[in-house]
Amino acid sequence: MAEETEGKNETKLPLEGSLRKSDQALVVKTTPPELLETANKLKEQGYTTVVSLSAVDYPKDGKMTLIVHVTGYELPPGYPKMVEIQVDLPRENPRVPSLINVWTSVDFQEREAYEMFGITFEGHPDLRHILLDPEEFKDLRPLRKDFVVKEENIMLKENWGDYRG
Amino acid sequence: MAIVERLIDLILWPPLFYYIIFPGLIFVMIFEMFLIWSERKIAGRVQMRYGPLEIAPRLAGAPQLMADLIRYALQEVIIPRTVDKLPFVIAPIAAFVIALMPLLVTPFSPTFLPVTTEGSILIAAALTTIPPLLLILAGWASNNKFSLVGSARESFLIATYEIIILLVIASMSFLYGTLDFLKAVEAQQALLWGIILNPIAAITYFVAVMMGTSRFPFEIAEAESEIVMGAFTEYSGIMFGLAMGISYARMFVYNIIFVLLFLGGWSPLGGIVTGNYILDSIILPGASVAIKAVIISLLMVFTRAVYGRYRIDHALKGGWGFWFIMALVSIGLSAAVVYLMEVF
Amino acid sequence: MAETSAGPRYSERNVEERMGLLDKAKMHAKALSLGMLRLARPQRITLRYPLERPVLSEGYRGMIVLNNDKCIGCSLCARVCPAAAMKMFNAAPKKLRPVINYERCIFCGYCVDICPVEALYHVPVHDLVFENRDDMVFDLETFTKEPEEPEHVRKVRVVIDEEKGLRYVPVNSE
Amino acid sequence: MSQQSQILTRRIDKDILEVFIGPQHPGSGHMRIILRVDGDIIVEAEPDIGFVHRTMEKLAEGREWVKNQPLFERMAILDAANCTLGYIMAIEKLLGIEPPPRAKYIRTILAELNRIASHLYGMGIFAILLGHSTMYMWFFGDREVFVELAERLTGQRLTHSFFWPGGVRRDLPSGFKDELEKGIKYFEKRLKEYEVMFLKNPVIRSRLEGVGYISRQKAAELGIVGPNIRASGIRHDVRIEEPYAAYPELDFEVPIYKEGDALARTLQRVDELRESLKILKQAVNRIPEGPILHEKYLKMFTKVLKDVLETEKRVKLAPALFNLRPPKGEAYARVEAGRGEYFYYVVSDGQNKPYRVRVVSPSFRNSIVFKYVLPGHRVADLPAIYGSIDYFPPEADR
Repeated sequence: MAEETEGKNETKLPLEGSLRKSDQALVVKTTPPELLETANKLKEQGYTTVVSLSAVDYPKDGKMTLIVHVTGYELPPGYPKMVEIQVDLPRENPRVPSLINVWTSVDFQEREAYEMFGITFEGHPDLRHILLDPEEFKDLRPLRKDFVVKEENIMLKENWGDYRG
Repeated sequence: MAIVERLIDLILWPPLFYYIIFPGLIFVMIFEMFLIWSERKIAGRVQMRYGPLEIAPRLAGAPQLMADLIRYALQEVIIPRTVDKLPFVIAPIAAFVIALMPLLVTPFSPTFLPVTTEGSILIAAALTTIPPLLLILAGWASNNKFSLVGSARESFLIATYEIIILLVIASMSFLYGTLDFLKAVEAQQALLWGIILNPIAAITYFVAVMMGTSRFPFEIAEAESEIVMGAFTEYSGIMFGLAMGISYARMFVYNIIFVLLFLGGWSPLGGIVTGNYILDSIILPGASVAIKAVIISLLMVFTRAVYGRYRIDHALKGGWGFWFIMALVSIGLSAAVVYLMEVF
Repeated sequence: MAETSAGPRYSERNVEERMGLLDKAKMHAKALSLGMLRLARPQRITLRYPLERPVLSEGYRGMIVLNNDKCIGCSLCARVCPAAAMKMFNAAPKKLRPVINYERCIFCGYCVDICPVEALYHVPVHDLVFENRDDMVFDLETFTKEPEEPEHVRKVRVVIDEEKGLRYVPVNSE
Repeated sequence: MSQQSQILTRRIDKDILEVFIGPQHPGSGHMRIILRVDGDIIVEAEPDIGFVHRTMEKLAEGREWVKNQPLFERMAILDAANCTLGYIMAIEKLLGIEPPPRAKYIRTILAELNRIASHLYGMGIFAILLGHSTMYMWFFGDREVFVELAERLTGQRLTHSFFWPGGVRRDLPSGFKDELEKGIKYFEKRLKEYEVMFLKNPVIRSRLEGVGYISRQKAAELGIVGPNIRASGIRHDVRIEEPYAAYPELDFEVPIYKEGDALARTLQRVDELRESLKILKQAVNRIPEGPILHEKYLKMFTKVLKDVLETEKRVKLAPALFNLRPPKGEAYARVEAGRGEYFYYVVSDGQNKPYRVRVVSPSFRNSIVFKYVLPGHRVADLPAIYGSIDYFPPEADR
């Protein structure tokens, strides 16, 4: 495996990006206005399907990174099996154009990212909650880092019964 | 003691005995319990398991159905507020009662029948067509989407199987030259059983009855995984038990007709003469007819273990295509047999 | 694919043609006769469970028992428990001991595997019955005692069989 | 054969009945499909998922790396090995280690046992949705053989939690090879009976032929995965595209069907069962001797841990494995599970807990089918399509 190629795209795919050492994914960084263009370019190259569309929240850096994993079936040899698009977004009111017109497969994934991170996908025809209850999680964004899930202590408290939900 | 004698007389009064005890309500109840139990047992054997067992394992779980019956009887009957109450309550009861009505004219021996009429085949065939209408009513009155879909499916099916059944019955009465069960059985005793004279009619009738009593693979009107319980989705308690029983009761009645038209009625046991009136005229011929009907019914419930269910359009296509043609062919075959009999 | 060499590869296949009337009749007959065959010779794999109990396989991750003498109170087991079923408490001053709540335990066996002194171990019992929820919380006394299996049950060994799939052989007859 | 059984529909407002299939419905799992039907024809379908959502991605952020394994396997406990393997592989990619060959083979064996069990489960549900109760019982009964085998290997019937980063938790038990071969022989015989009873049963055939047709292009567009996409003629199997475990060393075929209807998907699964048996047979015969955990961690074993490994062949959880601190970075991993491709994307910030875990399950990706494929079919086709997609709600909801 070409493990030394980190930082340089030595694949045959005509796209700016760097190969990641750990898993050989091609990482393409882009911005919200250029996202659609990148997506279309990828689709032309045979990347037909979105595997995952999600985000990672970095409250310390004050940003949120939209991460789209794109793959294609039956890609030409030499092309990376997985392309990772990273788009940095502001944590306040993140907006990004919807990819649904490029890849139909992002339909539910964009809805999930919308409810979990509050990212608005402009142009998505049906941007609603999909997994969570729309009333209860109206303003909560569970996968952001400021939504904290408490883990229990390992010490036994007075009455175990209190922990029973 | 006079009262007791009066009561015994009343019970043994033929019309009452016939309709309440044998082959009427009580016998049909027992028959249904046996049939449901054996259906579950048959399915269990084929499906790598035991079927009902926990209640009295020595009796192979036979009392299970008693337990089920008691449960149905004691359960609360819930009538939803949104239903149309009168038809909702009446439909399953009326359907059950009317499903048993054809027994009024089906003879169990040359002498054991409450109503003697020249057109008994015609009356029986006419009466069997009514219960499905009440099922449709039940679904309509339930005011539930699944019930509605179920009764819509039933109403599609009813036209299909009724016409096949009626055509086949017509072909058989054509063959025997009579509309009377008694004469039909006599004709079979004189000649051959109907199933040998006209096997196409027998097979067609068998399949059409499976379609009509929603046996697999035609269990379309109450397809559980699609429309919950069809027309009976909203029923509970004894009403649900009754609704469940309707298809078995109808199957029993259809199979009595099958036995009378195709399987030689009460022969061979009916021919035995012992001198005892009750034995000769009720028990032996009655048992002969009933056992044949049970065997046919067991065959019908066995298909549960082999088939899934058709889609409604498949059943309609099969019904109006293949089996309708078969019903017409059976009439032709009857004509041919009648012609051959006249020639020889 | 024409490849015949070793290694994983794709191979294209086809759904058979739609059946004709004769084929259909044949397959109906075949299916019905297979059903009849199974009806005549049933092949049951039902284990009549509360009456018969299988001998669990060696290394079965059943209920967990604490060997109090070996325990050093390191509280690793409580830290590793993914379901927070195991908690530490002070059995004596400076003597931590784990207790378990079977309402939560998922039998992953992490606690047994992380214990550096093998003080926790699985016993081949997985189906104790509790009368109420409080009984499912074990204290140190119940946690150090091996649970007893109910008596008056037939023990069977599960054998994988070429003919029947699973066979249950009574333990005593071996 | 005709591929199209879809019926042209028109969108009208009146005369449309809205039917809610699920979540309390015998024909759907823990999900709801909102159907708008015109007569018997579905005009619009909207899958409403999330009834068993547990926010696993969030829960994973609060726990140590290995503690997430029992969590993730609860997406699909019938396929526990496959759905956690991806997570463990992603950790291994972050750590830059590879398990030893014997561990890889054991992983393969368990993964294939799980694949068989998962396919049988899915087809059992499929059979009962079509009303075929016998096949339901048969599939579930025969699944018991493989569940039993998995229990002997791992110590649990379903929730195996069987992997450590860099290896597996237990070695093969003694006599496992014989038992596995017996089980395979039995199952090969049964497959022939399935054919008569189910696959070639004219009733089942008529329910499946031409139903739920997904063209090659549409399959790629919708991004469905697993046997469903292979039944639409797309050559995609992670076991071949990005080989993992011992798969590249084994000789097996991945069946591809072009038809893309429910029948093709069913046959696809049965063919995969056959291939899985082939894989199991080879794997259990070719399995090399050697350690079952990466030597980096074996070195850190104390005497007690080593003793247990030698006598009981059980790999204890060394504190080093528990307090895993993968270097800062990201990695993705994917595996081919019974229902399709599991995708894991893990982000580490060098701490003992993951910074972010993204998991995309095959059922979540397949759930889109209901929205785009159901319209134009009859209501009675819904169970056939639902079952042939092998949709598993807890897996989709995560």
